[in-house]
Amino acid sequence: MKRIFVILSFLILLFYIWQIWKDYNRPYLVYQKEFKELLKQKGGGEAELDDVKFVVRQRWLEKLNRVDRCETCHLGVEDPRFVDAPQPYTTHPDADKHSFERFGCTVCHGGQGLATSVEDAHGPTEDWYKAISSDNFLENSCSKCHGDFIEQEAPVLAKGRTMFKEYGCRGCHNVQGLERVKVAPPLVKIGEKVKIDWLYRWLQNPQMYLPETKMPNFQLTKEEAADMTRFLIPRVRIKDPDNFEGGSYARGKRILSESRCVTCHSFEGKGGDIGPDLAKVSSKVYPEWLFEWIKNPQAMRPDTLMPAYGFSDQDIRDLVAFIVEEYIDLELEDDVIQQNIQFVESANVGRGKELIEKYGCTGCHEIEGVEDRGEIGLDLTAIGDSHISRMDFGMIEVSHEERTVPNWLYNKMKNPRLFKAGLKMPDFTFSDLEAEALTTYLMSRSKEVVPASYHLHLGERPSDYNPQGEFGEILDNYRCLVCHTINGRGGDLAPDISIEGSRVKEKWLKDFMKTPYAIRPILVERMPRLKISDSEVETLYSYFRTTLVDDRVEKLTGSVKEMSLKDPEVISLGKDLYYNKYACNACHQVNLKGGTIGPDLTSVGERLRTEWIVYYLSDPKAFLKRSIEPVYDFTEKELEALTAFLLSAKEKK
Amino acid sequence: MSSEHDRRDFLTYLGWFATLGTFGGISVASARYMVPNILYEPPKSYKIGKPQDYPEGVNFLPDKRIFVVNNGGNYKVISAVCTHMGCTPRWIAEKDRWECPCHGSIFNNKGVVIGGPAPKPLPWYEVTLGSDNKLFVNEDRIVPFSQVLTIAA
Amino acid sequence: MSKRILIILCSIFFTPALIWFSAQVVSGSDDDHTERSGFLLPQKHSTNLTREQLRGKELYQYYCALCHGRTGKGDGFNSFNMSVPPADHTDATVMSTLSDAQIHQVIKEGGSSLGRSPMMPPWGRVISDSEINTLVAYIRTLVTSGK
Amino acid sequence: MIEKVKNIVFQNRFWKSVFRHGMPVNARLRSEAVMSNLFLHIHPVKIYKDSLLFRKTLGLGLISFYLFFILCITGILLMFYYIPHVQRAYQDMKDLEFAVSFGMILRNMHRWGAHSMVALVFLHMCRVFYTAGYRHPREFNWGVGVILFVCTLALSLTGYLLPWDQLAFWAITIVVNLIETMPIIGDDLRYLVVGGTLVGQNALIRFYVMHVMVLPLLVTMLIAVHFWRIRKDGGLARPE
Repeated sequence: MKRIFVILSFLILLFYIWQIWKDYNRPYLVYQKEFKELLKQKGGGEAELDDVKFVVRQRWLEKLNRVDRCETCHLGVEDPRFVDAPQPYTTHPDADKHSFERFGCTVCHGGQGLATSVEDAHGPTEDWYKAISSDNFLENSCSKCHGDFIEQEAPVLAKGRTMFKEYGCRGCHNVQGLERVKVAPPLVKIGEKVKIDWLYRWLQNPQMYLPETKMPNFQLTKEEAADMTRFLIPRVRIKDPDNFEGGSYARGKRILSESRCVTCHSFEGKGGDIGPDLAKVSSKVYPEWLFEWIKNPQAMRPDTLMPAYGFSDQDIRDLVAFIVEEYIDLELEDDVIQQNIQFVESANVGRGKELIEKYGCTGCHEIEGVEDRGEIGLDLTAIGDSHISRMDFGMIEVSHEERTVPNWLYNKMKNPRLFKAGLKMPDFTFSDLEAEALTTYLMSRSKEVVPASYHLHLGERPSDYNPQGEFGEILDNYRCLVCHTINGRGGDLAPDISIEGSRVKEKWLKDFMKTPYAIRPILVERMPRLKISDSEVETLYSYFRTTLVDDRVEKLTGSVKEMSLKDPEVISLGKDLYYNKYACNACHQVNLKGGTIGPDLTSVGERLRTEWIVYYLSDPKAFLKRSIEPVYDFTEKELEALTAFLLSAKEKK
Repeated sequence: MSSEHDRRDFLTYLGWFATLGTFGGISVASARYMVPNILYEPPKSYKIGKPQDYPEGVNFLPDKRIFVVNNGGNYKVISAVCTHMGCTPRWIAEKDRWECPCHGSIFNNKGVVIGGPAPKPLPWYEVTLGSDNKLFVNEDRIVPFSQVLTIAA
Repeated sequence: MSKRILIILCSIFFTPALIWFSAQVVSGSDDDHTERSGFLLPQKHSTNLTREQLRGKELYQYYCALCHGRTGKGDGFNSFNMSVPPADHTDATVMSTLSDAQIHQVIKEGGSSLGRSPMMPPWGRVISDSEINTLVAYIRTLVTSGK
Repeated sequence: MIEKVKNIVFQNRFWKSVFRHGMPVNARLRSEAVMSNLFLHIHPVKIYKDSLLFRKTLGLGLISFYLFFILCITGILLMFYYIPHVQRAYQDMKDLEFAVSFGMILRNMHRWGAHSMVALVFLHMCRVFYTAGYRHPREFNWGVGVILFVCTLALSLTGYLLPWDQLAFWAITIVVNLIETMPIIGDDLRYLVVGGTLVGQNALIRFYVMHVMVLPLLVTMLIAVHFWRIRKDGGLARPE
């Protein structure tokens, strides 16, 4: 009995000694000692070395309700001398923008700020599922303070956000605060538009016909695709191709190239990516439909990006004739088409409808005769907050450290039916980077709220600029905003025309709209030749002059009048400045001589208003922040001389 | 017999020694447990940005409740908590002194009470320049008026 | 009597430990045999550059590459029409004669500030000093990649 | 000299009021010692020698009592750092684990002590049952023991919520949903226990007060009765 007493009491005593030893040898002390050594090597002073205390160092962020003890080990984050030091001592790259005192660490990086051991802090662990964000998904935290529209600072997040919208994710997944928009074409009269065998092939594998399409692959069986096709096109329209009154092939070819369709559409791999690739279009659509579409695309689909060119009927007939003849799928054989049509005809309409309802096609398409069941997918409003236990890894073995919500989401993006066969989510064939961007965006969907004092919205919210009246109609009709931007709304393919009224001359604009050309020598010609009337151009210009002007430019009118721009002495001074002092010809061309970065300046006097030239020379960045132009500090005299030279440049030919 | 007896006693003593040792250890550990290692309080020493951020004259930092005095590249930091009832004194540049709006305490430009109910002068805090070129204030170290941090412009 | 109790006590203490240990061993050997069938981890975008140099690279590609070329060889698409060809940043012999301060100055104040060609414009009003530092850091990395 | 000190220490009123008997060298003094000592008088003055053998009881009841004692001490210490607030509770657990000296060992002592107390109380009941200790005249004490066992379980349950982690939250959610299935009073009782409809701040503070105040007091009182009854019922039962 006594022996047991002795042994037990000694065991317990040893246990306590072990505990005390453990408590005084916390894992972080190793790092703190190493840091002190490193500091000595970096030339830290006596007082500085004394300041390195072997304790838990924490930042208490009362407003964020967080406690971060990361700096217990990451001791050099604020010290610029540790830039080259190994982790965990490295200097934090942008300590200036986000002070640790205010933000701490975990609000951006995730992880367990309270922990002081490596595994616990970085996670994931049993009792802290939110592991530190890997660099791939780090930008998901930016939106907490900076909002959703951070193009510059968080490109990955912004890309994810755009993708989420464009791929129509909202059609199947609810996200509070986002509107459910049907992003894909309506299928109401699809039988009038596309050929039945094309639809059958398309449903089986959309990427086969159009590799860049946003339509996902639902991995349907042949029977399923046939059933769905049968439902969408109940009556097979056998039409004689000769029924359509054709036009001239040669003339159609010329119109196609003159109108610069290639700016938006690509043909056999060459061309823009705004519209679909048209290389095989005649194996897809009926010529009658194509005729109606080119005549007025906006009547058939109000949200299309295609401008109404204003072609005459004969022009369109020629165009269609050329397209039907030229852009045909050569690999497709006639008997295969017939086989496909027969196969579809024998399919089951009822099953097709069921499948369409099951896969939630109505999330993106308008479909007649099918009930829209709303969002059939998971609610993603707060997907970033999900606990890992909610994520079903199915039968796949994933080690504990790799079991994180972002990793799950990433794999779901890459291969939606990885975790379980027979799931409904289709395969979008995302690349690695795309999957990362979407995962980053999804991880940013969180219910965590930071105090209002932390909010700093970066980037520009989409502008709601929407002009009415005659000008608005022209803008809408020709879809100018697909390429041009006005007051923050529009595309970035072509120049921003927010202050075009202060910039260009009326005569030049009229000529340009008739026969557009490329102002920058390096660019291919892209502005389409629209059938725009003179009166419409006048409307445009009068709107430009009244509304789209900049006071800073208009104010210069007085001083421009005082300039002696015709004085040959001034001009020759300007020439000297242009060629010798500032070497503008390094980037700009005059009379076909000079660099090709900036616009051709030969006839700049005809194109631009003199005020604009003066204004632009004095500060190029004021108009276009993204401009690659260096900023000089010209004197008044130099401004005058350069302007005078530019205005005279053409006459000197 | 006697040695057997001794051995047993020895074992008992040994057992009791271990038991009491454990109890002692627990007591000491519990006492240590009561001494907090981390505090949920605003830190007493902190960085306040670069010296260039503070123009000539007296600058007030509302977050930290301190004044940063820049006198031609000579930096000093003084508390902005009135020693009377804890209001924030205002710097009156024309009169070259602090005046507390609550009960009218007046401190001269050295922080010394020259009027009103305040019992003690405003304390000057130690300020140093860190390796990352930022000012570092330590409220735990109160320094005499004469101590300044001189930074070459 | 006491021996029996000792045995009981020992078995109480050690049985769980034994079970735990054997469980570890078994699960450890399990891991080696399972396939991870298709589960992918996001790839690290690996680069040898520091963050500073990366920022410099971004700026270089935007502002400088047009003339100096994407790889810094002075063969940008705009270089053909220049009377003075753009500097070759990969040329170790030339680059070693320039100090960081000189490169900084040329970028900031233009080629004419050092008596070189004005074809190199001053970027000081467009790119901030700290950004020019990142550019210099990046340009230095180009040398080693050249030759 | 030593005698003198001895006299001063032992031969005064204060010492004698505490130790009211001499060295227990004979039967009378021994019985006096047992009588006058709270910790010893759990047994009657006269007891069969067999009853004191370890293998008769395995000391289960006493170990349970010691565990309760340890739980009280560590529990009080833990209360110095624990704040029963939904935003702080889990964080305080983490503080104990990572930042407070000896916080982890104290918390683990509390935790494992609680687990083993449930086990040992159960084993104690088994022992009493198999040795027929619940029979006349000890029916009442058996009843008290059963209540003590239920209290032990209740203490475990209420303590389980306090870390406020996922495990705790869902465990308590399940338990209160069980309560809801009680006939007639189920809904109202659940409302009362949770202090609302969801397991939230109200539930946390209710469980906390039960865990640190109400139940420990109840258990202390019942233990007193339990021990008192052991003595009054003549110590351990013996085969008849």
